[in-house]
Order: sequence, then C-alpha cells, then structure tokens
Amino acid sequence: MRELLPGLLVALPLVGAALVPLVAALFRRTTRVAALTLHAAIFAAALGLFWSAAAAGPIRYAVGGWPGPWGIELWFDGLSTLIALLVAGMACFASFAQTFGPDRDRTAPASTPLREGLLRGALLLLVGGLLGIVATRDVFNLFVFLEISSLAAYTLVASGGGRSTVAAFRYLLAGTAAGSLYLFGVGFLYALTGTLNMDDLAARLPSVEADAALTVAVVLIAVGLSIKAALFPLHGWLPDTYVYTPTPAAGFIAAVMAKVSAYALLRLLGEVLAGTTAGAVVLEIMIWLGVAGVVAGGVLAVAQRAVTRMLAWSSISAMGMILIGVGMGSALAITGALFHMAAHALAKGCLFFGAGGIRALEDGDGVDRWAGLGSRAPWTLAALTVAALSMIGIPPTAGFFSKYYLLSASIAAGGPAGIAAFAAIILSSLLATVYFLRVLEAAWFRTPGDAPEADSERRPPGPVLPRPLAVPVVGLAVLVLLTGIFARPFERHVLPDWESGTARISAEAP
Amino acid sequence: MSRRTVARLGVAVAALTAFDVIGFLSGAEHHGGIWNSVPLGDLALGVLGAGVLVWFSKRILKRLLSRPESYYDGTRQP
Amino acid sequence: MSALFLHPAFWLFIGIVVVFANRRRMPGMPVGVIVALGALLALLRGVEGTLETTVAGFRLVWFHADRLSLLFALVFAIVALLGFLYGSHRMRAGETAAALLYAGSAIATVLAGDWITFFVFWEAMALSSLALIWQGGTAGARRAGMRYLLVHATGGALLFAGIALHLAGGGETSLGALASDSPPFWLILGAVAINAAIPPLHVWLTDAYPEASTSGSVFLSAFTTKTAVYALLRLFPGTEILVPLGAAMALYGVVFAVIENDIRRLLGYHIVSQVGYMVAAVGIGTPLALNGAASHAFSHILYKALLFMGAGAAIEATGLRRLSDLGGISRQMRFAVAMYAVGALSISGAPLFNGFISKSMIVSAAGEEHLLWTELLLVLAAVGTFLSVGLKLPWFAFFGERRGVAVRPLPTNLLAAMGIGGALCLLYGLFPHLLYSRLPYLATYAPYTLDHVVSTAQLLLATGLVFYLARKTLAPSPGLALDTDWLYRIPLARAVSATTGALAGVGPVVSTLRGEAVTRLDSAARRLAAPGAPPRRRESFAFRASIGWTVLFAAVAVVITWLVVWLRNPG
Amino acid sequence: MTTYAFAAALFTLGIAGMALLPNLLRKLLAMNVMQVAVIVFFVSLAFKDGATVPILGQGGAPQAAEFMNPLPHTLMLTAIVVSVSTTGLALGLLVRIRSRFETLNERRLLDKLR
Repeated sequence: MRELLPGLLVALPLVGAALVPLVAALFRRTTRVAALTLHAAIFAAALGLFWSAAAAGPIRYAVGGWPGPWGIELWFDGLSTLIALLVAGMACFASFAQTFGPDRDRTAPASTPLREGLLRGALLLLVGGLLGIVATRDVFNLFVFLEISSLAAYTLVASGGGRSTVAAFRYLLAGTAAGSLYLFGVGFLYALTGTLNMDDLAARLPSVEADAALTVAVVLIAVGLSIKAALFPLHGWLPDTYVYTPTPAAGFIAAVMAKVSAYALLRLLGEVLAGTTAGAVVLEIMIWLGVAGVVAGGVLAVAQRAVTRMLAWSSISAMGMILIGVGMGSALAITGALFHMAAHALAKGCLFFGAGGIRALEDGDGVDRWAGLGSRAPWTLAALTVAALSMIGIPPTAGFFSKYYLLSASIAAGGPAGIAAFAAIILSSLLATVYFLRVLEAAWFRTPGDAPEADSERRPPGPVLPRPLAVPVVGLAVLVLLTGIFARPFERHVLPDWESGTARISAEAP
Repeated sequence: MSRRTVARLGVAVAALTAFDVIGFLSGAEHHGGIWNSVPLGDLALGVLGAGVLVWFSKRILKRLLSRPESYYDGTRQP
Repeated sequence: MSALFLHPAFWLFIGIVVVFANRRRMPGMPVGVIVALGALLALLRGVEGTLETTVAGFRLVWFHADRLSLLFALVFAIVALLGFLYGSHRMRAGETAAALLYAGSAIATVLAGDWITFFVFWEAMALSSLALIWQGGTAGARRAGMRYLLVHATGGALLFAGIALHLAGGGETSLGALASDSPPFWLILGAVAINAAIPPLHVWLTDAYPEASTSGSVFLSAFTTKTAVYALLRLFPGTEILVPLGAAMALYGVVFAVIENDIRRLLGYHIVSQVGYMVAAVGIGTPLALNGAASHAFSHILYKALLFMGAGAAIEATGLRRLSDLGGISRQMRFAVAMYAVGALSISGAPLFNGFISKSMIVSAAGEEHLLWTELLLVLAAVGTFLSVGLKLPWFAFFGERRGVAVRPLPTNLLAAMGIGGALCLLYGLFPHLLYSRLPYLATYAPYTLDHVVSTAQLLLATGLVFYLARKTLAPSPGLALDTDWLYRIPLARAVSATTGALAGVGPVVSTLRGEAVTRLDSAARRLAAPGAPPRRRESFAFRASIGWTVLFAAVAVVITWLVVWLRNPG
Repeated sequence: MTTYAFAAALFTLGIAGMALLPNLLRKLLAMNVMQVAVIVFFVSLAFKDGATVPILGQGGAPQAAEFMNPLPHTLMLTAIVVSVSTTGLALGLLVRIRSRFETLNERRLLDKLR
C-alpha cells in the first residue's frame, strides 16, 4: 500500500475530475456522494502518506517506473505530506460546502446537476493540481501542475457570474504572467544545467554558480511564484478574487491556493536554490517584502468596512508572515512558516465559509450585518470567534503558536531584518485584534436593531448558516484548537525532515 | 458675608488652630516635610494646595482643554 | 487534581458554565455571588504551594501562592463578591459571564507562577473587561470599547514581545524581577504601564469605565490597574523612574478630576491618581514602601468599589450621570449617600478609614527616603482628592440645589453590597492589624500616632475651607475636557486613513496629493482657529488598482532584484 | 543569441502590454505574446544548426552531436496546451464580462464593481 499511495494521491483527483461531471450527467443524484467519497479517499491517501512518512521516513516515488533524474519523481517528506494533508482536508470541507451552491450574482446561470458536477470536477482538478505541486520533484512538472490548479481555480472563481468573472479574469492575467515568468526561469535553469529534477539541479548548480544567467533564472522563478503567493506588492489579484469567489470555493481558495505557491517557493528557493548567491539575496529581499506585506495587509484590513474584503487583506498580511519565515530559512522559521500555513488555512477557511455564508444570507457584507448573530446562532459564531482569535494569536489556538515560532525565529535571526520582522508580526497581531474584534463586537454585543436599516422582522431566528457551511465552520474551528494544543508534537514531526533535507542537499553539493 | 457665615468660618479657623497647636506640641517631625514642623504648616499647605489646584484646573486647564460634548462626533473612530 | 479546586479562579470559571447553562432563567439568579464566595473561602482556607502542568510543551505554573499574590487574590475575591451582590438584580447572563471571566482572570494573573500563564490570563483579563464594557450596550460604550481595545491590544502586544524576547534570551520561565535596561524590561514595563494607567497612557480608563453598566464599572474599577500594580511589585520593585511618574500621575488625575463633569469619569481620574501613589511606592522600593503599595492597593480596591457603587446608585436611581444634571437627591437615598461618604473619607485618607492606614504608609516611606518633592506632591494629591471626591462630587450630585430629579428606590441587594463595602472600609480603618498581618514585606508601621492624625485632619479641614470659599468656581459645567486620547482620536486616525490611502495604490496617492492635501491643510488651519468645531469626516478609499500594476511591479521586482544581486556580486 | 534577444524583447513587450493597455482583451493578447516569448526561448534553446530530429535512421551508429535535444520541444507542447486552454477560458470569461458590464475597459469595470 505504501508503494501505491503516492501515485494514488495525485491520480485520484485528476481522474475524479473527469469522472464526476460524467457521473453528474449520467446519474445526477449520486454526484454529491461520489465527489465526497473521492475527497475522503484522497484525504485517506494523504493521511496514510503522512503517517507513513512520519514513521518510516521520506518516500520517493518514480512516476511510471522511470527513476530520476530522467523520469518525474514524487517526494513525500514531513513538509510535503503536511501540506498535502492540509490541501486534502480543506478539500473535504470545501466539497461539503459545495452543496450550498455557488450562485450569488443574479446573472449567474441557474444551478443544474451538470453544472454542479462540473464545479465539483473543477474542485477535484484544483486539488489534483495542488497536490501535484506539493508532491512533484520536477520543476517543469511543477509548472504544469501550477497551471492546472490555476485553470481550475479561475473556473471556480468565475462560477459566481457577474463580478466574479471580472475577478477571475484579473486573477487569470496575473496568474498566467506569474506562470510565464516561472517557466522562463525554468528555461534558464535548464539551459544552464540540462536537468529539471530538483535533486539533480541542486547537485549541479554549484558548477554554474558563476554564470550570470543563474541570477536571471532565480529572480524570474522567485518573482513568478511570489505573484502566486501574493507577496506584497504583487498581491493585486488577491482581494477581488477572494471577495467575489462564491463561498464554497472561496473557503478553499483563500485557505490553500497562495499557501501551496509559498510552499513551492520554500522548496525551490529555500531548498534547491538556497545555496546560490542570488537565492540568498532573493530570500533576504523576501523578508523585507514580507514585513511590508504584513504591515500593509493589516493596515488595509483595518480600513475595510466589508467583512470578506477585510479577510482578504488579512490574508495578504498572513502571506507576508509565511514568506518572512521562508525568507529566514532557519529550522525554527520554517516551522513557523509551515505552522502558519496550517493555522491560517484552517482559520481563514473557517472564516470565509462563515463570512461568505452570512453575506449570502444576510444580503450584505458590512459589519453591521453581523449585528445580533451571536444570539441567533451561538455555536456558529463561537466557531468563527475561535478562528478569529487564532488569527489574532490568542493561546491556545494554532495562530498563537505559529506567531510564537516566527517571533522566536526573528529573534534568533537578529539584525535589522529580524527586528523588523519581529515588530511587524507584533504589529499585525495588534491590527488583527482591532479588525476582528470589531466584527465580533457586532455579532455578540449588538442587536440587529442597531443596524442602520432595521429589518429584523424579515430575518428568521435560529441558525444563520445552512448545514453545508455550518459543518465546515464548526469542524475547522475545532481543528484550529486541536492544532494549537498539539503544536509541539507537530514541530517534532516536521523539523527533522527539513533539517535532514537541507543537510542532504548541502551534502550532495560537492 | 452674613453673620452666620462669619461665625461658621470663625469656628472652623478656631478648630484648625487648635489642631495645629496639638500637632505642633506632639513633636511633629515625623516624616521630614517642612510643613510638619512649622507652625500652621499643614494648614497653609492645605489651603494653598487646594487653592492652587482649583485655580489651575478651573482657570487654566479648563480654558485650554474644554470642548463641547459633541466634539468627537463624526470623526472616524477605529 | 484536587489542587485544582483550591484555585480560587477555578470557582469563578465554573460559574461561567453554570451561567450559560441557565442563561434563560438568569435574571435574579446570583450565581456570581455564590461562586465568588467559593473563591473567597478557598482563599481564606489558606492555600499554599504550587500547581503546575505541562501543556503543549510549555511548563505552566497555574498557581504559585505567596503573601503578595494571596493578598491581591483575597481582595479581588472580596470585591468580586461585592460586585456580584451589587449587580445581581439586573446583570444578564452575558454580563455575569464577562464579569466572572474578568474577576477569575485577574485572580489567576496574580496567582500565575510563570510568564506564559501570566500572559494568557493578562490577555483574558483585557478581553473580558472589553466584553464588560461592551455590555454597557450604548453606542458610546461600543466606541469607547474599541478605543479601549486599541490601547490594550497594544499593551498585550508589548507584553507578548517582551516575554518572547525574555524567554528567547534564555530568561527564567518563572515570574521574577527583570534585569533592568534590557529590551524585555522596557517592553514589559511599557505593557504594565498601560494597564497601570500611567499618563499619557491612561485615557483608556477614564474613557471606557464610565461607559460600562453601573455594576460593570464596579468590577472595572478593581482589577486591571491593580493587577498592574501587582505586576509592578512583582517585576519592577525599586525602579527609580516610577517615583516621579507615580507622583506626577497622582497629581495629574486630581487636576483633571477637578474639572470633570461625569461622575464616574471623575472617579476614574481618581483611580489614576490613587494608582499613582502605588506606582511611586513601588519606585521607592523600600520594604515599607512596597508594603504601602500592596496595602494601598488593597484599601483602594475596597473604597473605590464603594465609590463606584455610590455613583452607580445615583445613576440607577435617576438615570443621570453628569454632575450638572444631578443635585438634591440625598434625601431619597440616605443610606447610599452615607456609604458613599465612608468611601470618600477613605479615599481622602481620613483617620478611622482604611485609606488612612495605607496612604500614610506610602507618604511616610517617601519621607523616610527624604524624597521631599514626592512627599509634597502626594500630600497635594491627597488634598485634591478630598476636594473633588470628598466634597465636590457629593455636594453637586447628592446635595446642592434641587433640580426636581425623579429618584427611583434602590434595590436591597445594591444597598447591602454598599453596606458591606462601607463596613469593610471602616473595619480595616479601625483595626489596621487585620491588613498589616497579611502584608508581604518585613516592615512595621503604626498609623495612629497623634501627629499623623492631627496633620491629616488639618489638611482635610483646610481643604474643606477652600471648598467652602470656592464652591461657586467649582460648579460643574457640561462639556468634555481633551485628554491624551485626542492624539489617537484625531491625528492617529487621520494618519491611518492617509496611510491606507497611500497603500491603496498610486492613483489615490496622486489624487490625494493634488486635491486633498490642500483641503486638508485648509481644514487643519480652520480647526486651529476654531478649536470647538468638530473635525470633518473623510470618505474611505476603494483600494482597487489595475491588475497591470501587479504585472508592472513584477517586472520592476525582476529588474531590481537582479540589480541587487549584481551589486552584491558583480561579475 | 539573436533568438534569445528576440524572446526577451517579446517577453518585455508582453509585460508592457499587460501593464499599460487599458482594455482587457488587449491585455489578454499581450499575455499571449508573453507566453509565445517563453516558447520561442525554449525552442531556440534546443536548436542547433545542421542538426536533425533524434530519430534513429537506417545507416550507422547514432551520433549525439547530430541531434537536437528533443526535451524542450516536447515540454513546449505541454506549454502550448496550457496556453491554449488558458486563452480559451479567458475568452469565455471576456464574453461573459462584455455581456454583463458592456465594457472591457478595466478602469470602467472596476468603477462598476463598486
């Protein structure tokens, strides 16, 4: 089974993406069950790999039996299995949420079984692409998976009709520009070394260190992936995309899309290219841009009046924080970055499912629309509160520990960049407190009558969110707490693999 | 000033003087302040201190800092 | 596990569960009184030792009892009991839960034995007190709460940064005095200074406390600042900068209280002033001074709660909160006024009341260290305290001219809470050893010497004379007085919106530079000319730029990064 | 070398177009130019004067120097597929945008989104 799992993990979603629309066209009713089963199976595969890698060390899988450097390799260690688990898990929740239906804009076409099947297929394709990015050890293959996932994401973003099509198109332009930059960089790398396999690349890079083209390659790859990871100031696509994406997809895209790109950055720049001069400089610049992004994202989130847009800007702040960790590159910083990916994905997914649902049902996105929700749906709001507290960084939620690691890493790094990162992370907590508690105050301490246009008689009492959204919201909040409580075991699981991985690469380099 | 007021003030001043005498006689050098060991020091401090406080707060500070209660209305709050 | 039940905060946290389980039947159900009594009994039973667990890899010392922390925990439990009794006729489930969490976190903070636990409950205290403020339910409470949050989030961030630096630098995990002049020292001192309301970081207190409900402000008056005093005693004894800060603070509060019109804000300024005594005492740092700080915190919590109860009683009875609206209501609420008077005499340090036995200890400690100016300032502050809390507030609120204010009868539980509070103030004033026997440091002090009593009496009487002469001048008038909150309510708010505009993209910046800069300068000039005029509200930006900017930024990033690499490593 | 310079110029042109053109359709076309630039780059990477496709002929042992590297070309097949599907999706989106908002000017669209 251990031998099959890696192939299954990537193949299942891709095959499923083709199958589910077919099922939808033929059988209609079973679409939902089929998609959920597939997602559960993918998650099980990810879980199996996670345990397997944790118990017996990293797994190398040669696609089609061709070993590297000629064939395409998949590679599963503590880092990649963790992100794979995150992606697969979030996908389960998103698939559950898709039952809610994507349509908000009145010009969007009505939901039909076939349309539902296509959207579920798109989600599976997206998951397959993301898992491929996480797993692959081949830089061109990474590009292909990047584009597959992006295509699926554009589709999902646009599925809301109206405004979301504009957001999707703008996302498409930025994403394709990013892909082209990356591919250009890969071309330079290939011209220099004649290989696309990451391990092989790392081994051959020192011999071409002096070549100016290497700098160009590193810079192009870094900038390309930074657009996808929404590193400030390359974040332009993000706010509109997150805001206008239909809720079920927004919960997933906001949670993992940018993070997987940040993971790719970590793999390529932090591991493969870290030894080069250009790589070191790029990582240092990334810390500073991360600092700028953390502050700018936080400040602009405070300035927002609409809840989902505020969440989107807060994501830019969080991505800055992750990339600070990537840029620092110490074991502690990588732990912080990975942990923040997990903590932020869980909390932000929870918040987007919740806020999106509330926006759809309350017919508006302002903070005022949240007035009095606490008494109408205490459990849902309690879950959203937990997620918000995690975003702020209140113990014992996951967000506290990720910030704690990142702060410790900043202190250990020292120097102006370390101090700036430290201050920025502290400041972002502060800003997050302000913009999240503003919403929580409305939800818990105000009555709907306080809203400017009081139409409380129109709103029914009882749960605010329908089950397809309420279940992911509550489930993710529980996970946020559990991840926080089990933070230390997590650290022990991830770190050794990273350290041995970088040690291995530096050992292979002559 | 009516006679009653004068009488009241007179009683107060007499009481204060009596206190001061007692205080002075009880060897009041307990914690170093001059006002404790000088006759009428405590009284003077009380009167002067309270007087200066009233004068400073009400005459100076109030004029500088006083605003209508609607002052912050309409400003953009965090 | 059995030790858990001895943790007094545990009782209060259990109370939260009970409250939520019974939230539909809540009104009139004094859960808070019962659990606070439980906490009090747990403390009086004489707990000692430590309780620690390992959670998520951190060693957490939940309970580390010594005389200092037990003294604070005891008075916190007492005041929690009084507060719940005071409000039990009206407190709703949410408010009770917030107050329980607040009181419990305050107790847990002073009992915490390590930095992480301390931080966790410190933050829980901030959030639950915020919830308590928001329970005030008015738009004013909502906005004041947001400002309160802004300040305390800053404080929490500073504390977190300080603790992280301290621990990363290999510092002790258990709480203890910090090495001076290190970054953690200043960061944590800053955080504690915010909570201790040291000017200019004090406005959150006078801004937010009057906006809470009447019972809420009783709780608020007790915990946050005094936990900060505890932290100062624990972490910063003998830090010299605190002496002038404390003395200035004592006077600052008094000066603002003289012109204040809102009764609870006036009392809030007196919290600032009284905490000033404690801060100065911590700075002096001798055993006598530290004992003075601890005992004054103890006394202060009791009489300040009593004063807030008295102010709350006036508000409960009339629905009015300004001195300029109240007046002539003493006949209908004699008992409450009498108890208020007990509190007022206590805060003024009148002999026979509990303020006297602790305040004079601090003044004497300053005298013994020959800090003449400090002593003078503290005595002046005492004069001012009697002037405004002892004379001005009761005169204009309870006595004075009748304005035909309708007075509702006060509920029994409210009066009972005031009665107990007043009795405690008298009890500790008459029998000082009850308090002195619990003090943490080795220093003896006798408050009732003839010269002390006489000197204090003269000061108070002289103040009374001045009040009598200047009562016309002291008459309250409507309006607000600017304080340091102006800094973040006007210029900082402007700066933030300007920054967001600048961050939103080049387009808005250009239009700002072209058009709005001129109008903004213009309006600033007009405001300077006419300070009363309200500032103009500004629209927010839409924060959207063409996706072309992203692509262009990417191209620029490629070029610049390449240049940086090339400059670092030419060839 | 000329082909590399050409690819770089084309790429820059594409970026400039995406950054500066106001119309979304033009931005899309500029994006295509950018993608083509990358393809040109890869293809010219493997090009050798006088070499041929690496298919074993009838006579003689295969000489590596006579063949071009086939890998970049095959990679570009994939890249072209990606590019085509992206463009297709983009055009579909443009149709939707045009019918809903009646403009493809980005500035005006953003104004309408408010």
